[in-house]
Amino acid sequence: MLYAAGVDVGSTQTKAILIDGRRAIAARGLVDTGANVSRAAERGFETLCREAGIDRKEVAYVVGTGYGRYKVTFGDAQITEITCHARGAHFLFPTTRTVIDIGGQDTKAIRVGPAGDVVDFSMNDKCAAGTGRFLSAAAEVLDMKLDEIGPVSLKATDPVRLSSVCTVFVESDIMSYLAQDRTPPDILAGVHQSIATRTIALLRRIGMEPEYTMTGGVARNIGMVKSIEEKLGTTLNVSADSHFIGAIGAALFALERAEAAGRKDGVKVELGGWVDDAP
Amino acid sequence: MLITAGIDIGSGRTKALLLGEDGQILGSAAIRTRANFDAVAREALEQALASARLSMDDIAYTAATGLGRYSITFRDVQVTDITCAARGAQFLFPDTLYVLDMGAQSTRAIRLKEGGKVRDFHTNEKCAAGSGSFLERAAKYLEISVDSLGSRSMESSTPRPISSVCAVLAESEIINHVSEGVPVNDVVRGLHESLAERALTQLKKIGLNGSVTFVGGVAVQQGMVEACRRKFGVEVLVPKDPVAVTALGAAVLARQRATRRMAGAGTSSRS
Amino acid sequence: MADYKGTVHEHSKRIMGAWYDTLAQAAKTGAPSAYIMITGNCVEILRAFDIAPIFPEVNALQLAIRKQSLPLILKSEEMGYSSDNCAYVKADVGYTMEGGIGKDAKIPTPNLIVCNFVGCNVYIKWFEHSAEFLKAPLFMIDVPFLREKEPSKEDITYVVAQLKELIATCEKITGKKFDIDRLREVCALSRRAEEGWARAKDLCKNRPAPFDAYFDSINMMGPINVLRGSTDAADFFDAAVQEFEADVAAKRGPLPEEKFRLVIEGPPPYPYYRSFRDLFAAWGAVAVQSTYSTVGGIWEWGYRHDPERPLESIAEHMIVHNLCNRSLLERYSQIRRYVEEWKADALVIHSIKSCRLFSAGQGDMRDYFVGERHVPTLLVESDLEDPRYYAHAQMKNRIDAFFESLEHRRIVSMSV
Amino acid sequence: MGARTNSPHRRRIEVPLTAMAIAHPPILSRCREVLAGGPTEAARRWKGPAIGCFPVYSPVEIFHAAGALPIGIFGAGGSVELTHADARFQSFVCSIAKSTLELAFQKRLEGIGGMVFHSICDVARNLASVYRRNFPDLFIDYIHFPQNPTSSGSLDYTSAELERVRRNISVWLERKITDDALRESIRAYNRSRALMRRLYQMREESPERVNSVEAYQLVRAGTLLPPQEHVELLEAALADLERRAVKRMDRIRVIVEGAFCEQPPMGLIEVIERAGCYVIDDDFVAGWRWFANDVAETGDPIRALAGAYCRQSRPSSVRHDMTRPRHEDLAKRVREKNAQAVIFAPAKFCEPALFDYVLFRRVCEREKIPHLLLEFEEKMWTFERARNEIETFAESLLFE
Ligand SMILES: Nc1ncnc2c1ncn2[C@@H]1O[C@H](COP(=O)(O)OP(=O)(O)O)[C@@H](O)[C@H]1O
Ligand SMILES: Nc1ncnc2c1ncn2[C@@H]1O[C@H](COP(=O)(O)OP(=O)(O)O)[C@@H](O)[C@H]1O
Ligand code: SF4
Ligand code: SF4
Ligand code: SF4
Repeated sequence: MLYAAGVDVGSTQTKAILIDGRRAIAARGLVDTGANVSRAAERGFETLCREAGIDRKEVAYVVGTGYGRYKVTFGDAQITEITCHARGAHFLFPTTRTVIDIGGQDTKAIRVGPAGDVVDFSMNDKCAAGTGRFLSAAAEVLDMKLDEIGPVSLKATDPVRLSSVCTVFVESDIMSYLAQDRTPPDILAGVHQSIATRTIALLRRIGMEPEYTMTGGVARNIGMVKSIEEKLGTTLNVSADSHFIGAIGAALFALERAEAAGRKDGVKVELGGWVDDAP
Repeated sequence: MLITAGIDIGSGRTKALLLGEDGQILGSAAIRTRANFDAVAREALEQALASARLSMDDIAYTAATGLGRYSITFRDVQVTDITCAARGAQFLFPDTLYVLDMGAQSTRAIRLKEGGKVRDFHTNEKCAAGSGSFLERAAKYLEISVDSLGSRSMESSTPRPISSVCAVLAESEIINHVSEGVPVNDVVRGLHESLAERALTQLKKIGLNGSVTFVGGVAVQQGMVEACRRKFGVEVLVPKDPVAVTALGAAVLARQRATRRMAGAGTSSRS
Repeated sequence: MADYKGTVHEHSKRIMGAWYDTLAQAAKTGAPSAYIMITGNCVEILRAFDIAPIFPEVNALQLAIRKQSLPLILKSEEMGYSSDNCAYVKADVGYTMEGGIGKDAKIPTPNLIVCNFVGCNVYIKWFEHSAEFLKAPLFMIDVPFLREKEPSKEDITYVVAQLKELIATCEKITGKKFDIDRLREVCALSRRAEEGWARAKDLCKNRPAPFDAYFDSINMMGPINVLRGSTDAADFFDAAVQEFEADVAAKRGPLPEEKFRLVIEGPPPYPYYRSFRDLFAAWGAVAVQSTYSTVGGIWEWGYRHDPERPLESIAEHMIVHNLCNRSLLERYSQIRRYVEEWKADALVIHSIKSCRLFSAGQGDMRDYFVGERHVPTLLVESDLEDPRYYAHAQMKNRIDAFFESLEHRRIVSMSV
Repeated sequence: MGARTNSPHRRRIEVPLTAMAIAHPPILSRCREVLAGGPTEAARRWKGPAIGCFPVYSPVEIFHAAGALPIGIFGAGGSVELTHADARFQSFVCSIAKSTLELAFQKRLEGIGGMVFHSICDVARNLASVYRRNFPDLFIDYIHFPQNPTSSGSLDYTSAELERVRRNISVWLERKITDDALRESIRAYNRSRALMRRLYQMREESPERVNSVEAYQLVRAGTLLPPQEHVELLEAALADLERRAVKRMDRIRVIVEGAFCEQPPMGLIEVIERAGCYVIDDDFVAGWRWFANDVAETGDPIRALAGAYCRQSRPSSVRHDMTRPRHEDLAKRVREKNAQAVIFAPAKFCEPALFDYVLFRRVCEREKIPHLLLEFEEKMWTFERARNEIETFAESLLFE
């Protein structure tokens, strides 16, 4: 069987996907990126092989993506996560035209063409304000788990308005709301809304075109999904595999490369523009 | 004896300090700031009183400062933390005209007039980059304790600088360094150096020209102090208990008020 | 990685170096010199009086390219300049404060500060400050913004009136009588250089383009904006055109292979000029036109200085024929022509934090080109002077993603 | 004060009611009503055509003479969420430009058929273009005001420019703008400006009588009212204020400088005063206050206006005049008005104001005038930080 893998080394978590020649997902891997980026990539990849019960040599082609893509030292090529998210989203939702990716450190809006190609994109990343990290910080102050804050935020009756979207200041902001006896649901709803507002502004930059697909780790947060949907006035495609979409895109590229090169095992081929020297 | 209290509600910790008539520090305490400012302030004050074996009734005048200063119901006066930090620093080092106050979320450069009044100051803006929480977060990513930061950086001779100014985004850079095998101590020293660099920029904006008193929680870290000494090119003075200097300044101002009140002078237009 | 291989760059360096020598000389001898800005400038008038023109913008960009700008910017910020102020000004002020200007320095203290207010409002502030710091007299030329298709008669009259006042001021400073024939000669030399520059840009319509009309253009902007009106500049462009024509005949371009043709809008990130250029070169992308190369003047559509009507033609240049005094919408149509006539594949907008004149509204520009004209467009942000705003990894990420998408689209369209 | 339920730390400062203790509330409540109604309500009340103008130096007399109501557009005052404008203007562009654009995208400028922009700054100029492309149904004009007012050519030029505006508006509204109508408008605005001068005079002499927020609202209301109505409002308010007896408090007398275009949130103005200052002068030109004295009411009205622009306009950060360096002028004002300090309040990202700060600061240092820099943003709605800084500043001047 022909196997190909995509490893998405994010700032927060490393996602890995193994697909087979029929384009079916054979295994998933999710590890915290942590301090050692290459090791995280390695571990993500190992998880895949273990889960699928294959030897790593059987994987014909590996594409690295995400901010740590150059650390996927065992990979055959690197592709930016923007291209991969578009590809992955198109694979799961072929009629999607807009992808919203909220990850740990940045937010991206991507316009996708009918073939899964990137037509346009926009991202903000100068500051951690309004990213997944912002949500984790909020969860921490409220002493909740990451997967709790979304559902809790849905119970809000009167969302607060945050004075700053700075990930650091949000802590004291939340504290002072608690001091005013505001409830966690109201506070969290305020947190989610402030991110949703920023996300919509980013979307406008590339022009809004349905269908929308949400990808990245924050897509697992139902509060965030609902909050964006509300501001958008329409629904978002969200899959159980949303968090893995970048890795899925990478794996698809890997498979194509492998097929194009007609190889079934891990022999390296040179591919001009895609291969890059690390900075 | 005339005893006054200063309470400083910081974004990280709440500090209380008791000052005696002749300027001796009778007791102090620092506890985590919680949502209920009034209760936290009371608790900190009670701890300070206990350490000095005194009770509430012994206090003649209480000055509150810091972000929750309006919420303290038992205060006699509220003063801003910039004024207090300046006054506290001046009380300890009367000849120093520049103060650097680094707390959890704010970094301030203050220039004094003779007599301890504020002449000019510069605070970091809507962004927490370059403050104590930057270091706290870094310690977390490096999986070391905050307490060890100060000594660790002292052990390094080859700092590895950090370019990101954001406490949050610096994370990936730090992680990168570590994964490249850069020793943790070098990273910590690098952090101190870049923070000192930023602090210097702020000090220059107020016209740094002379020795600096370094106060606030970050001044506890010896490595940070050394980094400042290297960068600033002027004498850097650090009080024994830098964390409590703002509370001390509040207590000093309280003492002035109390003395004046006893002398029969009018009260201020604000409280 | 991407080096222009002909002699143009060397030639440009030589004559620009000679100009800097003149300035250093003037700093020693006290020969008359004046500050003036690049955009739509009236350097012809200064030349007619043999006043050495000093361009603080060029100094600022030189500092940035040599990676010397940051300490100077910080120095200015200590004086109270905001991190949001144009960093060109801050680098220049820092340089002034550090003693870069004055007797026996590289740059003389100017005898006159000519503020040709052409589009950029920062110019006014900049030169008000320079006048204050250098204790030099300030002469203001208020150039009415081109707010309708054509300038009004009164716009021209107003500018000409001010040019005459400038002439009177120059007479006072130099003690020389104004010689209109000398000005006509200067205008004729300007015209020759303009002719050449326009031809060179036109040659970029070829495949491959003989030079990069963004990155390599910088080397020609010195001669056209700073040295315009001199024999050096006129000769330079004659030689350049010859070389480019030979390149075109030999199908030689700046890169081994021209894979993508770009139009680039916005000034370059001078502190990272090299690595920025390499990010494009890695993808075989060549700029065939750029708006930045027209800040001093737009010559490719036929405007020339006219020795027959020297003052009027100078006024027309200042009001109409340069990028900065035209509206954003005029810039859209300029870019549109570039994309169409120069057959570009994509538009790259380099948005500069320092420069609101260029940047404010580039989001709308992007919307126009992507939404209405269906031109693939990439918008990236950094700065032209302040290295703190350039994040290499992020820049690379975006540029790579953009070219990945262009490449992908090519594959898709080929398979259809 | 109950700390738990009403922690002032994050309390939102709305239009401050406590500061409204004026003798005759109806006048100020009318004023507040006008402000709360905003541009659309103003346009609706007027019933005729309305022209929106971006701050500073708009030739409102010409619009008014055409039978149109000039309406000041100062962004959205934090009342809209930016969802479109953020995509057009980058993060480093001031709020007023963005939210003014946002208003149009969200169709919140109903009744306003045209927008007039001027040579304020690079951002304002590009904003005019963005408006023109996105809202082709609006009448848009752009005016270039002279930046070399002392040139021999500037009066002719300015007259021609104002004539051009007159022509364009006349064509757009299909109505003649006669010299008589123009003179009439000049007279009307002269009157409202004279009253505003009186208000400022009063504030300088007895700041306790009219607080900054009141003064600000009275002036700002003029940008939404026909001049006659503004005159009535001001007359009534001045009469009240003159009768008002309030004790003067121990506060410092400050001049606020730098907010000539984007306007500070009301809460900030209030906080300045609460933290221990009396604002005795400012450069908020929110009320068409840009002429220092009356525009000539006789003769060629266009030339009279042009003359006023060249010779009588108040200095601001977006007007260059070699003969009157603004920083020296500030030092003079501080002396003449007996101010103790200057607060610079530029809008965040406002390049003209931020540049001017440098020279202002030099002069203040030289003259030993205490000064404080306070940047603001439209979306700012907690003033804790600002309050902390102003209080420290006041404490450094007041205590002991
Ligand atoms: N189980 C979960 N529930 C809710 N949110 C989650 C969950 N897991 C991760 N997230 C969010 O996703 C973010 C990480 O997203 P990811 O796309 O992996 O980012 P990156 O690619 O930068 O590592 C976290 O910051 C967190 O906010
Ligand atoms: N024991 C310690 N060792 C090292 N650093 C410390 C220690 N205690 C506090 N800090 C530093 O000081 C900061 C808190 O300073 P503090 O002045 O208490 O802040 P605030 O006044 O804002 O509450 C922390 O962010 C941390 O960086
Ligand atoms: S500290 Fe806060 S505001 Fe500053 S860059 Fe980081 S997240 Fe953004
Ligand atoms: S704002 Fe732009 S045009 Fe103006 S001086 Fe700065 S870089 Fe040059
Ligand atoms: S606030 Fe400043 S930058 Fe913004 S439009 Fe007004 S003058 Fe220009």
